[in-house]
This record gives sequence, C-alpha cells and structure tokens, in this order.
Amino acid sequence: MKFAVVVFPGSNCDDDSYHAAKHVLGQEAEFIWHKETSLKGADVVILPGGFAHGDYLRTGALARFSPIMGAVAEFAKRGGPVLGICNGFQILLEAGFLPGAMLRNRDLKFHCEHVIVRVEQTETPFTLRAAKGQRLRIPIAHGEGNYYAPADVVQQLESSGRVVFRYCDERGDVTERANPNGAVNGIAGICNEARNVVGLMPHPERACEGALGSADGLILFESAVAAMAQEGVMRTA
Amino acid sequence: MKARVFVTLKPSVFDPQGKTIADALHSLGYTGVADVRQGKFFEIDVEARTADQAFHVASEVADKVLANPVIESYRVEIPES
Amino acid sequence: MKARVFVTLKPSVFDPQGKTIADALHSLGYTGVADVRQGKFFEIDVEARTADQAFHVASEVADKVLANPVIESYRVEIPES
Amino acid sequence: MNDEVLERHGLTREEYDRIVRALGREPSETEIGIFSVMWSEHCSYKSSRVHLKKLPTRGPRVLQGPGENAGAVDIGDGLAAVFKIESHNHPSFIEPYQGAATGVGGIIRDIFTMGARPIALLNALRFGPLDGPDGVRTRRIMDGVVRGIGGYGNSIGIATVGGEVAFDEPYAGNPLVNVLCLGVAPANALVKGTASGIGNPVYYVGAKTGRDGIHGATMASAEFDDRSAEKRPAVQVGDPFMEKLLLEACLELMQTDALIGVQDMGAAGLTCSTCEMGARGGAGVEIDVMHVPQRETGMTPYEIMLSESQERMLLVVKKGREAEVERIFEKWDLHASRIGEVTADGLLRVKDRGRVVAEIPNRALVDEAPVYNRPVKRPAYLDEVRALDVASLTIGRPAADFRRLLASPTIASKAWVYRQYDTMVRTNTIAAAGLTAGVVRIKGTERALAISTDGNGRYCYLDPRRGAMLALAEAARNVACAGAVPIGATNCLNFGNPERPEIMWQFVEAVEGLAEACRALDIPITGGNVSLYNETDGRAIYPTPVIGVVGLIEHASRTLTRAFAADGSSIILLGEGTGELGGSEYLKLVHNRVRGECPSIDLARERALQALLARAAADGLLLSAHDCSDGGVAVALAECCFDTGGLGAVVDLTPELSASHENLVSAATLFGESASRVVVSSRVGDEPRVLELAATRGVPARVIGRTGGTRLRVGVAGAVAIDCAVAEAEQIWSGALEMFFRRTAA
Ligand SMILES: Nc1ncnc2c1ncn2[C@@H]1O[C@H](COP(=O)(O)OP(=O)(O)O)[C@@H](O)[C@H]1O
Ligand SMILES: [Mg+2]
Repeated sequence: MKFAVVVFPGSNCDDDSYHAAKHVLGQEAEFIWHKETSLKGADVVILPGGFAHGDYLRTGALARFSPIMGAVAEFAKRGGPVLGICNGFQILLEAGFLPGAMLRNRDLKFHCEHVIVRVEQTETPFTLRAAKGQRLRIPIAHGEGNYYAPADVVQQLESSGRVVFRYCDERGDVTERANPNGAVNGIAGICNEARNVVGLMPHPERACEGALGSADGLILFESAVAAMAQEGVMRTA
Repeated sequence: MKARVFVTLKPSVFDPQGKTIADALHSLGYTGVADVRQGKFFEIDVEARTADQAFHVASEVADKVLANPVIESYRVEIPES
Repeated sequence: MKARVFVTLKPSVFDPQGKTIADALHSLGYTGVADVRQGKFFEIDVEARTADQAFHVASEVADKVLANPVIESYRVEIPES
Repeated sequence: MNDEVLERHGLTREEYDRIVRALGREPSETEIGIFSVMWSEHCSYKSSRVHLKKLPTRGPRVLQGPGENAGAVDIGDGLAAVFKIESHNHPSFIEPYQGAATGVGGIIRDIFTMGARPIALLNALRFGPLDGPDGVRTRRIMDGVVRGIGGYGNSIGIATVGGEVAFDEPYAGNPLVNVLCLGVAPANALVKGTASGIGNPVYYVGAKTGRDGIHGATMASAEFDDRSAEKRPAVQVGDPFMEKLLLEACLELMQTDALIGVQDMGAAGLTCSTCEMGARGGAGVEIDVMHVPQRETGMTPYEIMLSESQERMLLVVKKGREAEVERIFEKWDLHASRIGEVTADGLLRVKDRGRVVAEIPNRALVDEAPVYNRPVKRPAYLDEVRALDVASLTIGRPAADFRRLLASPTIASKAWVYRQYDTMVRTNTIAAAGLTAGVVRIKGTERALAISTDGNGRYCYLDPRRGAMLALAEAARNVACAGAVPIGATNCLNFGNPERPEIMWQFVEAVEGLAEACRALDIPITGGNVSLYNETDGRAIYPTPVIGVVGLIEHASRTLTRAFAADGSSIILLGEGTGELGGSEYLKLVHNRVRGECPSIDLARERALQALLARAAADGLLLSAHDCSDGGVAVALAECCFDTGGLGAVVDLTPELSASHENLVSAATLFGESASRVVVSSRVGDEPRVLELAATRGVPARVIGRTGGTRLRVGVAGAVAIDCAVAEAEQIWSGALEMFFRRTAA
C-alpha cells in the first residue's frame, strides 16, 4: 500500500503523516512535491496540515493552483481515497472537492489541544475500521477550523450521511462546550458524495502512538489500508 | 493603474471578528457603536490603459483568488487619480 | 449612520501578505499585476446625528482600537447614503 | 564630525576617535553607520563582554560554544542539540504581535543556519500586573505577544513546548519576551558563519531589503522614554512563509557540500553578517549594494547596509557550484542573488555600482569593538529590602492563602497561553505542554531532550548573585524532574541601563553567580544573549537572567511528568525546606512585600538531588516528579494533583522553623520557597529504594503522604492546614488567567 503525501511549500505536517504511514503503520510512503503532476502510482493521497502557500489570504486559498492538484482531482474522480487533514481539509474546501468554507475560530484564537470526535460514518475509506459512534481522542491545532456552509448545504450533508466526524464530549454528546471552534453542527470532518474524499480538522497523524498521548488516530490510516486491501481483492476477483 | 478590491463576509455569515471588536468598543464605553463588520481590502497595481481594463483585471482576480464565494462577496473600485 | 475605516500598513512597512498574493497571481499568469497590498476594512454602525459626528467617533475608534499607529495608518470615510 | 551626528548614531566622541584611528582617516557617512551598529551594545556586547568571559563554556559534550549563531552539544547517536535564546523585549513593547513574531523568526534562523532542523521553541515572558492602573495596556501587550509567538511558530511548524510567564510591576513599562529555539543536527556537520576561500561567491537570499528597522540594534541599546515613539518604524512585519522556504532550502543546500558558511541577517542586517563572516574566516568580503534585492526605490548604500528587514540570509558557497545552489533556491521559489565575493584583504568593502562607499577592516568592526569595564556600585536599596520584619505580618488562614496563590497569574495554569501554541507539530512532543519541562523525542533514536527556561526577577532584585544561581538550578532541576541529565545551558540576561553603576553591579553579580552555579552543577554555557537598557523613564526592570537548560533522556519511554500517576502511590519529598519566605510569591501576594533574603542554595546538594532524580527515573523507581518553586510545597503538591482527573492526596509536613516567628510556621512550611526540593511519587514498595538512593547521595528524603481520594489534604505536624477538593483547586488554578482576558478584544 502506498501513501502519497503532497508537499506544498508551507506544509508542516507532511513529515508527520509520512511518519505515521511509513514508520507506525509500516506501509510505503512517498512525498510528492506540489509542482509535480503525477502521484506516482499512490494508493492513498494525503493533503497534510500546514500553511500551504503562506495562507495569508485565506487558509488553503492558493493551493488549488498548484500543479499537483490536477492529478489529485483525477485520482479522486477515479475513486481514489484522499484525506485532507487540517490545512489539507481547508484546501479541499477551497479547491471545491468538498462543500463549505472555513471561518476563524469563534473566539478568534488558535487552539491546540486534544479534543474528542465521534465517528458518524463508517462508509468511507478512512473510517471503515471504526465503529459508528466510536469516540476518538485526537488533537486539533488550528485558528480557522470553524466549518461553515449555507444552511441548505449543511442540510444536504446531514441527510446524505456525509458528516464523518463531530466534536463531542467524553460521553459522546455533541455540545456547545465540546465544540472548540464554533463549527456548524459540531462538524469536524466531512466527505464528498462519492465518499472517497474526506477532510477533517483534527490531526489523526498526531495520535498514532501512545507515547504522544493517544493512538486513536491510527484507525484512519488502518482503515485506508483495509479499504485498499478490499479493493485489491475486488480488483483481482 | 490602481484598483481597489473590498472583500466582505456575506451578511448571512457570522463575523466573529466584527463581533469581538464591537464588544470591545462597548466595554471601552463606545455604546453608540451598534455593529462592526470586518473585511479585507486590497490595493492592486495593474498595468492597464483604461479604467475599464483595470476594472476587468481586478474583478477577475477578485473572483478567482481574493474572495471565496461561499462566504464572501467583493466589490471593485477604480479610484479616480 | 455607517462609517468605513480602512487600515493599511504604512507604505514603508513590508507587507508579506500582499507580496505573497502578488507572487501567486504572477505564477497564475497575471503578469500585469505589479503590486498588491492587503489591508483591513471595517464597516461600523454608529449612532450619530451628523456625518461629522460619525466621522469623529469612527476616527477615535480607529485610532484607539482598529489600527496600530506604529505600523498602520487608517482612513475614515462616511459614505453618502 | 559634529555631535548631532554622533548622538544620532549612539557613538561617543572617544568611540569616534577610535574609528578614525582604525581607518587612518575620517569615516564616510556609510562607514559611520556601519560602525555605529557594529559597536552598539546589542552587537558588540561592549558593556558585558569582560564579564561574560567568566562563564564556563567548555565540557566534553560541547561541540560549539558561544561565538557562532548558536551553541551545540553532543547528544549521542551522531547528533547534536543546537540551541540558543534571544530577547525581543523592545520591539514587543512597541508592537506586541510583530515584535514577538519577529523574535521567534530570528531565533529560528540562528538554529537552522547551524545546519540543524529546529524541533522546539520555548518562550519566557514577563509582564506587568494584569489588573491595576496599567492592566488594560498589559493585557493588550500580553495578548499580542502570545498571538505573535503562536502566529509565527505555528505557521512555520515548530512545536512550542514550554516556557514561563511571570507578572510583576517593574515589567509594566518594559515587558520581557525571550525566545529559545532547539534544533537537532548531525554532530559532524555543523555549519559555521564563516567566509573563506578567496573568490568564493557571496549570495543573498530571502526577502528584499527595505528601509525597515534601520538602527534597530541601536534602539535595543537605549532606554525608552517619551521620544521613543519617533524611533517606531524600527518594527518589522514577520513573514513566516518566507522563513519556512528559507529553512527548507537552506537545510536542503546543507545536504550538499557546496556551502562554506551562512549567517542570517538579524540585528544590523547586511553589515553584521558580512563583517562577522569575514572576521570569523579571517577574510575580506566585497559586495556591491547594486545587486542587493530592494523593495523600495532610491535606497542609499547606508540604508541598505543598516536595514533590518526580516527573513534574509547571507551565504558563501564554493566557486563553481553556483548553478547547483541557485537551483535549490529556485525549487523553493527563492531567488539567490550573487552580491559579491570573498577577498584576501580582510576588509569589508561595500561598493555602489562599482564605486567604493565603505572600506573597513572586518576585525575593527568585530574583534576590536570597544570594550568597557563599567563602574559598579552596590545599590543602596539592598539593605533596606533585605530586612524582613516577620513580626509585622498579620497571618491569615493558610487555606485561604492557598486558594489565592493558585489564582495568582504567576502561579496559575498557563494553558490560556500555550493552548494558542502548536505544541505537538512534528510529532515529537512527549510531555504535553504544561506538564513539566518540554520533552521532545529524537526520532530514529531511543533518546529525548528535555528543556526548560527559568528565572526569578524578584530573587535577583534581592540578590542578583544568588538569584542567578537559583535560576540555573531551577531550570536544571526542571529537566531533571523529567528524568533528564542537564548537558548544556543558554542564557538571556535582561537588565537595565549598564551606564548606571547600580545596574552594572547587578549584572556583574548575576554573571558571577551564574558562572559559579554552572561550574558547581557542571553545566556549560553554550551561548546566549544580553539585553540591556530595559528601562522606561528611568525605571529599570528587575534584573532578570533567564536560563534555558537542555537535558538528555536516554530512554524516552522513561520520561516523567509532574502529575501523580496512580491512586495509592507514596509521595516523597526530596530535599528539605527551612521555611524561607524572602522574595516569595506568598509574601508578595498576601503581604504585598518584596523583601527579605531570597532562598539559600547549596549547589553541591542541588547537584546530588539532580543526579538522584536522573538515576531514580532511569531505574523506573518514580511515577512522577515536580519541583517546588513559586508557592512552595503546597502549590507543588496541588500541581501534582492537577491533570490527573481529580486524584487527591493526603500529606503531612514537618514544620519548618528557620528563624521565623512562631505564628508563621505553617505559612512558612507550606509556602516557603526553599530551593532544591522535589515532590516525587512512587509505587508502594519502591519507596525504600528511593530513600536509600537518596541517603547514599546525601539528599534528605521523607515519605510525606499518599495519593488517593479526591481531596488534597495537607497537614503541618498533624494539624490540617489545607483541605480542598482537587476539582475546586484545579478550577481556580486553570481558570485564573483566562478570567483576565475574557472580555478583552482582538
Ligand atoms: N509561555 C509559555 N509557553 C509555553 N509553555 C509555558 C509557558 N509558560 C508556562 N508554560 C508551561 O507551563 C508549565 C508550568 O510553568 P512553570 O510554573 O514556570 O513551571 P515550573 O515551576 O515547573 O518551572 C511548564 O510546563 C511550562 O513549560
Ligand atoms: Mg517556575
């Protein structure tokens, strides 16, 4: 299984995703520079956290013009699993892979802390190994993670089961207090219609080893591996 | 030629920055300030022979890059120089 | 009454935001864009009977809260409604 | 040369005469400018240099001592820890966000120019009180500083893993913002800031040069007064994105062997980087300002040489490798401009379109800068403040004082601060922020580095010599509490105007105290920074040496944090107090006095304690460790209960009598700040071994209680003094800082 980690000039969690895929999971992993135009046969694509092109204008705003994004779009259209983490999620929104936009956190502050998210959907390549309603303790680190979409879009996301993660408290309840940034309906992550493109604000790659405080994020990577294995079975069958 | 682009959050989108500033102003005693909304503003130097042409380039840039249509709207001005 | 405050970095102060946007525009083929400077802009709703009074309040607010005079300058406008 | 010109450049008449002698002629205007910045306090260390020589800088692990962009120590596995601390006090007062942000940017450049990948940041902050007459301004400054530190560090992707924040009146008009960066480099490939090899090209890369920051170094070498506003354009706007590109491009370039030397353009910009690189390499450097990328039009050579525009680097590369170098920078969308070359004549030669506008021996600028042994005088205030009349204190209920201490901003949780920092990026952070010293693992090895900054201005005000010792001891003790062996230190010396003999006395005392402590604890100083003239309108800050200590943990999995780990563990107090209240947070907060003798310290005993901690941690005998500092053992015990989910403890302390009054005994026992004390916990059954280890090392140790329940109960000689639900105490402690900011604005 080969993970491709796209590197924009301001990516700074690229190493972390690579480390999780390669050293924790033991899968193949490769960095792909944003000026390239091919994903070099990757099975899973990760758009990592960071501040892709400085993000002074809006987070993720300029990344969609990077040459690699054409290949990512192709890959996604063919059903390839794409995971956008934090800045990667913001890029997926700005590039139109996913609906909605990011606003500044409602208290205007950057938040770095562990939060709890509830897995809402298991029919994505990144949650297939999780149980519906499972709670994951994963860190966030962002100043602009206040997910917003017009009411009709939110409605549609909800009714089509495309809200994949939601901020919740220890008991699994979605409350205002458990919502770190003001995201509508406590949304922490969503997927596209075809369900192969997932974006989330929390950083699963930072929660893959007990030594770092939590290994709950590993399940996203394991799910991707399982998903590809399944598909491999389907392909060869 | 100079062009100015104003980008503001759409009225339907909550503006936490504007709200925070309004609150701060109230606590400083500016009770007459009812509402504040914060936007971005860009001064662009474009090579153009006519104001129309400058307006055209600036609008395209605003549309494609400077504003996110999901949450923002924009306005372009070519100030008389 | 509405007042508008424009806050920009002083001309002598480097504007990395504008510079990054200009660079991005160049690489997108907008070679005619020579320079971009990014500023903030505030729409303030003030209780005031005259435009003068609104101007006065907005200026004070700009001076005290919205702009940092060390690196930024501001301009206040009262649009005719 | 008229006096006005000299004053504008912060040069004395004698210094001017020296310039004439060094050149053998009158200097040009550009040359005056160059001399003025290089001979400024900030760049030349002219007041501090004779004293800094007293610091021990050598040791078996030291790979690089002071003198380069940063220091380095060997950490095994073929790796070096590269670290340095830097102040950005003045800029942060004028423009908190950008001042702090560019401070972070500057120290990061110092680290990666050494060939190290930066992996951690810390920040030591001092502000005035958050309430009171200057409260509004102080809150705005603090908010801006914290956002600025986060804004830069979070963007560039370096974890901020620790620091400290303290509040005291003398910082109201002059806050302190000290930032430390730690990186890791291959031990055999440290890069130096050297220019050598005649004919080798000199490159400029990074942001374009503007008129910003001209005379920033000179500004950092003068006091604040109401005229400072005029000097304001010296503040710059940071561009972390540019710095990220520089960081990655430079590290990539360092993988090749095309690079000879590199230095960032910090204070005194192009001037400092050219002449220092030349002086280190014993070479000359010739540049033409025509080739320097410029942001503004019509800049003079003077302005170009003195500009302090951020995010710029100067490199010397091997002749013939230019294409390779340029290609790496192009990859990162950076343009490397060739601005000159290395020469044989030892001169800094600056040309403007071929015409020579400055020609100065590099040595004259760097090595032959003036050095002053300024007069010292023991301040008159000392005798008065050292006297503490305990009989005059009205003693209240310890339980109430305990709650007040927990809510004191200096003691309260700093989560409001570090929640705004990315504390985990690069997935190395083992001990979460706020739990202990910052601990980062070194991927690919078993090891981890622990790092802490400490410094108590109040102690140093009462006794700068002992205060500096205590600062080093506390920083080292903090890393020892994480299970690390301290292996190197850096220091940031924040003081007032050295031209006042009383301030100079404080400085000399502190440096000598630090030197003595470093020798006694066997911790070499590998670098640092001096920030003088920290005064506003003639009022100086407390003398504030901030010490950063790096420690090595052999087995990252054995890292300790402060939080009690399990119900029913034994609580052991290592070290013993003597009820010292002088200079304590208790005395200040409850009795509004900054008086007395600051705590005494026995350095040999301190060293034994730290060795004991490292050993006991490595042997797996400890479950947690936390040092007693502000607020004494009572606050330390409370902090051990926090972040545990409400685990309580029952403890009984032996009364500490010292010289104090009888009615003071329980306060002194609970809140006294005697040094060299650590609260540890261990599994029941392991405590005899801990006590035995302690005994063999001559460290007093005593089991004082046990964890359990949901309340913290602390008795003194059997009489309950504090009995408080952990949840309640934790709420006070964790919410106190935030309360001040709840209603303040962006
Ligand atoms: N400005 C800051 N930035 C990051 N972390 C901080 C800051 N201030 C305090 N902390 C963290 O909060 C914790 C408590 O700080 P402090 O009370 O100074 O600890 P100690 O008394 O053990 O030296 C430490 O882990 C420290 O690193
Ligand atoms: Mg401390």
